[in-house]
Amino acid sequence: MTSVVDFDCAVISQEMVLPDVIKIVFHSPEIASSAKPGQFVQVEPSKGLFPVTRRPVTINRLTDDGFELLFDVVGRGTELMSQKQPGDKVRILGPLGNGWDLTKGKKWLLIGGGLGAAGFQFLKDSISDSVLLIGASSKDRVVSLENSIVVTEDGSVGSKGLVTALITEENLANADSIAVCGPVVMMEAVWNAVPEKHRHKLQISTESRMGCGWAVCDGCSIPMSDGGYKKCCKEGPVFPGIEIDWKRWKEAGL
Amino acid sequence: MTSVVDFDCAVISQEMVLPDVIKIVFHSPEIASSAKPGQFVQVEPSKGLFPVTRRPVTINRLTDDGFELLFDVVGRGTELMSQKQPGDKVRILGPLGNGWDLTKGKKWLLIGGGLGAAGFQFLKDSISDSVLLIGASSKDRVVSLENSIVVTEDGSVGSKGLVTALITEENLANADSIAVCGPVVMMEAVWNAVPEKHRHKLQISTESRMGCGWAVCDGCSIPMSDGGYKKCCKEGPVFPGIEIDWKRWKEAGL
Amino acid sequence: MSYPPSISRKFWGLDFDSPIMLASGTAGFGEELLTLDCLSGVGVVVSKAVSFKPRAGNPPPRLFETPLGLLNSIGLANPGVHHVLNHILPLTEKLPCPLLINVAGESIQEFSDVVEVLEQSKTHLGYEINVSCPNVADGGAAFGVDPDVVFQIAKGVSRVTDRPFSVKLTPNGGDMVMVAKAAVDGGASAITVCNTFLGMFVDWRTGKSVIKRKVAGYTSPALLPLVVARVWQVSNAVSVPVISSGGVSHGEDILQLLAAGASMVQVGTRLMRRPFAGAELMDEMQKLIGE
Amino acid sequence: MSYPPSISRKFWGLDFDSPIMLASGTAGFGEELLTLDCLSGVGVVVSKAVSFKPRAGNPPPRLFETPLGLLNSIGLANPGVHHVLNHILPLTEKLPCPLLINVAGESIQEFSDVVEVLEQSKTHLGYEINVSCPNVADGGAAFGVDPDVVFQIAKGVSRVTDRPFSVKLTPNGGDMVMVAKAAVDGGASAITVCNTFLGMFVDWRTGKSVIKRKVAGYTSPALLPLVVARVWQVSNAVSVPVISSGGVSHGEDILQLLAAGASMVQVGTRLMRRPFAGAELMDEMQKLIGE
Ligand SMILES: Cc1cc2nc3c(=O)[nH]c(=O)nc-3n(C[C@H](O)[C@H](O)[C@H](O)COP(=O)(O)OP(=O)(O)OC[C@H]3O[C@@H](n4cnc5c(N)ncnc54)[C@H](O)[C@@H]3O)c2cc1C
Ligand SMILES: Cc1cc2nc3c(=O)[nH]c(=O)nc-3n(C[C@H](O)[C@H](O)[C@H](O)COP(=O)(O)OP(=O)(O)OC[C@H]3O[C@@H](n4cnc5c(N)ncnc54)[C@H](O)[C@@H]3O)c2cc1C
Ligand SMILES: Cc1cc2nc3c(=O)[nH]c(=O)nc-3n(C[C@H](O)[C@H](O)[C@H](O)COP(=O)(O)O)c2cc1C
Ligand SMILES: Cc1cc2nc3c(=O)[nH]c(=O)nc-3n(C[C@H](O)[C@H](O)[C@H](O)COP(=O)(O)O)c2cc1C
Ligand code: FES
Ligand code: FES
Repeated sequence: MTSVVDFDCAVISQEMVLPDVIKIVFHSPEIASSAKPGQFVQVEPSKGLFPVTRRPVTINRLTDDGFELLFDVVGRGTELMSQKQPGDKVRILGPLGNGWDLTKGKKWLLIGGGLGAAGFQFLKDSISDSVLLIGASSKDRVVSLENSIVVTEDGSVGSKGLVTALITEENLANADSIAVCGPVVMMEAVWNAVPEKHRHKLQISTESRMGCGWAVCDGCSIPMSDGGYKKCCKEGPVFPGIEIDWKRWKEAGL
Repeated sequence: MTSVVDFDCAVISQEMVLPDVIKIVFHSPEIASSAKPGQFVQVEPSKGLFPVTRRPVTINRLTDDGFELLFDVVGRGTELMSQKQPGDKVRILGPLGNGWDLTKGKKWLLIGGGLGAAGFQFLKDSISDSVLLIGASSKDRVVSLENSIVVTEDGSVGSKGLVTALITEENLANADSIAVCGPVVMMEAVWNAVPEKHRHKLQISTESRMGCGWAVCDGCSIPMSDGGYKKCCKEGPVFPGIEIDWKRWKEAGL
Repeated sequence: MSYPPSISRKFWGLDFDSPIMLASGTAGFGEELLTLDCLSGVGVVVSKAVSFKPRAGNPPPRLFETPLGLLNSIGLANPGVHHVLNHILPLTEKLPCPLLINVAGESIQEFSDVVEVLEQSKTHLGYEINVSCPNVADGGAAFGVDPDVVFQIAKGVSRVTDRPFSVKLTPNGGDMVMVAKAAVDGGASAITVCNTFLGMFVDWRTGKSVIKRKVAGYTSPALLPLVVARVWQVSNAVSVPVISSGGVSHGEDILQLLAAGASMVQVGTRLMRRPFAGAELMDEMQKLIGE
Repeated sequence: MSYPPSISRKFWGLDFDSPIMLASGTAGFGEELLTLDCLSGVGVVVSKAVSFKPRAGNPPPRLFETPLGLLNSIGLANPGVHHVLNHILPLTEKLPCPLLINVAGESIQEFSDVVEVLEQSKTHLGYEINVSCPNVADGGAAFGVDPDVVFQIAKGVSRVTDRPFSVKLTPNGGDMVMVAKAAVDGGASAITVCNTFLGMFVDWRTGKSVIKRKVAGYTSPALLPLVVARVWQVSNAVSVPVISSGGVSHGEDILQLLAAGASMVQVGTRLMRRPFAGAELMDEMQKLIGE
């Protein structure tokens, strides 16, 4: 955590890569030099008083002197963020949280749902051996990553179906680690689709409503299978799948 | 009051006529066709939630198809108003209040303090015989009106001094009506400078913090010499000077 | 109750196309709105407060706008009940919607005295008993925090009128749920939740409050969640309808208050800015519900 | 008092360069800020609430941002007093400023039980007794509305510690001035005005509150005038210092609260957005005062 910084980062480029999906590249050598795959930043959507909290976004990829974010415009905060133009300065705190645990073996299976797959580029850049599966509702929700196997619910790109259909005993058995990132329902479907014996390999990138993002408010708790909670912003966002209490997490209705 | 309208009026032109003094011309045949000198409008400074009330501004002058406002940028509301550009639509309610009482004789003495003199153009256009005295701190606060006698405190335009120095028994005696518009302290100085026997001729354009501007909230009360209050927005903004309780009004500290 | 809530309401046995009430003190007696022709979309007008004797009200400034809201210190300015009866109520006969008269008092007795006088008029539907004004020294909110006093006031009013009445509570102390129950026990036909929150603005350069009475009533769109919570608490505790008051600036806010348990929803500060708020808010609601 | 107020303060006999306290529940135990290195400009850190036994806290979502503010329903999540004593307080030894420990309890007795255990630590200056949490079923704000209960809690704490302590009041019912006086009678060395206002957000499409416990604590920059009024009222009524809590988002807000009677000023929600709020707010104040 000692490398966390809070800086006004300049927007280098901004573009709409898919309908209502914005990619912004920021200048920040500080964050670029310390971020690890799976970490996130806290973005201040406006200089005014509202919204009163920041918005958490995963670091999608590093650039030479900064980093890239990719996000869905779903509400007021992301709407304001989507209006940033090159040259604008945006207050960003990061890198925050833990990332993917890279110590759990070298063969990876990556399973992404929709935009959740975007951050896998950063992870792939850090590991040598990976298989990448992407599921999405339609081509409007697929971020293109190298060497990926894509399915869409409407068949508009890749084969038609759900990403769980791509999960086979073979690719589960081949993997030392399985990274999952996507909407909660999709991640739960993956969890259910993975047989008990492989579940210890699952690493889940969780989401929660965040207040601070830097572990002081206790607002971002993810229900754990021991009955307690852990902080998404500090002990997460990546958790071993077996630690998560899926039922209580789903009840949160994020 | 039946001719009051609430419309989105288009900005026709906008310019800074003096330092931090903005002149805006709006399109509004409805207001132009019914406004009388001394009336005001309620301007909505922003389309957002804040500020929560409108800002009252005197109708400075009519144009063929609209009207002109002239205002000081003193706070948040007027700051937002100063940013309007030609073509922008601004929600405006008006015309509001009473105006100068034109039935009180035909010879007028007009005494204006700083920007308060601006609206006298509209009054002068409606009467045939008038003498106009303008006092201001410096030339940065003098609006140029035809046939006016100007004094400034620093002597940067006209002679050096206060407007009260221009008030003579002669011009008081010559006038049937005396219209005063300016900052409260200046109007009080005029009141004090006018001998008792002429005070019944004084018409004072008052100011108050306004809530609604259309007589429903009772927020804009001006203390009256009978101990009660009258509404600046409805029974005013112009009041006979003898009706005003100057002491209590000054205590309001507007 | 079904969701989304219906915009048209049954309230006190009457059918209303609109849940919107114009809040006391922000709509005069409705007569100004009549000339401005902006009562479309309005279900009920609540008059400004009426006391027995005329009240001049507080010294100016009576209003001060803070960065995110409005302080008011009107002080129940009104010409007294007899003037209202003889000179103002006749003007309200032409109102296209029912009128509630907001009643203030400096003593427990004064409330029923005012109502008794007003009973001579036929033009109004009922009353809103204001035991919660934050801007006066006598009575006002001091009554509204005490269940016993509120019970007595409601009881007194019940004795002198058969018209329905709502009791308007204060959020500035006391237990709103207990006070609401006391009002209902005393005969209240509805509870208004609630009057303005106590607020203040001090000039740090001088240490002085901008308002002569120091504290004032504060309204802001940002207070909506406070009102939603209190409406939900009170409407779950009493059998009579709850009228919400506070925080509305958009049609969606009204839908939220209805969903939280309000039967009717008052609009105050927003109306001061937007004389045609009734029609505008109805329009916004219809668009949302029609989605 | 002279105006403008001085930024440096004498509080509880100590000299502070900054009036800023980091509010309970928004700064952890200060140890996160230590690693982030953002305690510059901070006078005092108030820890999150500590109860006797560990508390898991409320089910998520614990936060919901409304258009103009933030609802929180943390529910006093904490690892219990023994864990705090043995594993967290040692980490706070390096804090560059004093620490107050916020204490919660489900019974009158629990407050002094928690304090008694904490007395074994040398690292903290004193306590903030939280009789006002809006987010728990037992104790919490139910205590804070009752002067007798607050007196007993304060009395109990006085018995087990010689350190100074503040009692943090609720704005959601009761008579704050009377409760403050009761706390002082019981031995409180300061009064914190106040905990969060009860708020709620209902999804009108479903009728459901977004928060599982329905009502929650609401914070917003727009609540500043409510806090100013209550600070002014309480500081005029008691002899001990008043610590304000709520509504600060700019240095000017702090100056206003000091001018209204606060001795120290807490910052909560703003800190969550701005980890370096202490230094930023100090900077803003210095610029205004230096004007
Ligand atoms: C660790 C972390 C990493 C994230 N990374 C990304 C990312 O890389 N790209 C991306 O598009 N989004 C990401 N999100 C989600 C993103 O933070 C939310 O979409 C955003 O906060 C919504 O803000 P808003 O003001 O636009 O929406 P709001 O108006 O606040 O809400 C709109 C909708 O978004 C949902 N929502 C609000 N806050 C959150 C939240 N914190 N988490 C999940 N859903 C939320 C609400 O339920 C609501 O339905 C991440 C969230 C977390 C916690
Ligand atoms: C009937 C009427 C007609 C007016 N006509 C004009 C005009 O033609 N030109 C012009 O420049 N100004 C006029 N004013 C004053 C103008 O309304 C205020 O300057 C304006 O409302 C300030 O808004 P703000 O948000 O910029 O300032 P704020 O941030 O609200 O306040 C800044 C300063 O302005 C003062 N102020 C705020 N509101 C008022 C008010 N209603 N009246 C007087 N002072 C106030 C405050 O005391 C404060 O010192 C008129 C006022 C009234 C009541
Ligand atoms: C200028 C003003 C005057 C008010 N006068 C009264 C009054 O006389 N009687 C009363 O019960 N409430 C009065 N109120 C409170 C309003 O009726 C209403 O409860 C409050 O403004 C909250 O609603 P809002 O947020 O929509 O403004 C007044 C409010 C304002 C702003
Ligand atoms: C996320 C969150 C957690 C809080 N937890 C506590 C707590 O444990 N104990 C307490 O006394 N107050 C708690 N509070 C209240 C704050 O200490 C503070 O009084 C309140 O947030 C008002 O200040 P603000 O407007 O600066 O946020 C909490 C507030 C928030 C937002
Ligand atoms: S978001 Fe505040 S603790 Fe995680
Ligand atoms: S401003 Fe509302 S009555 Fe005059």
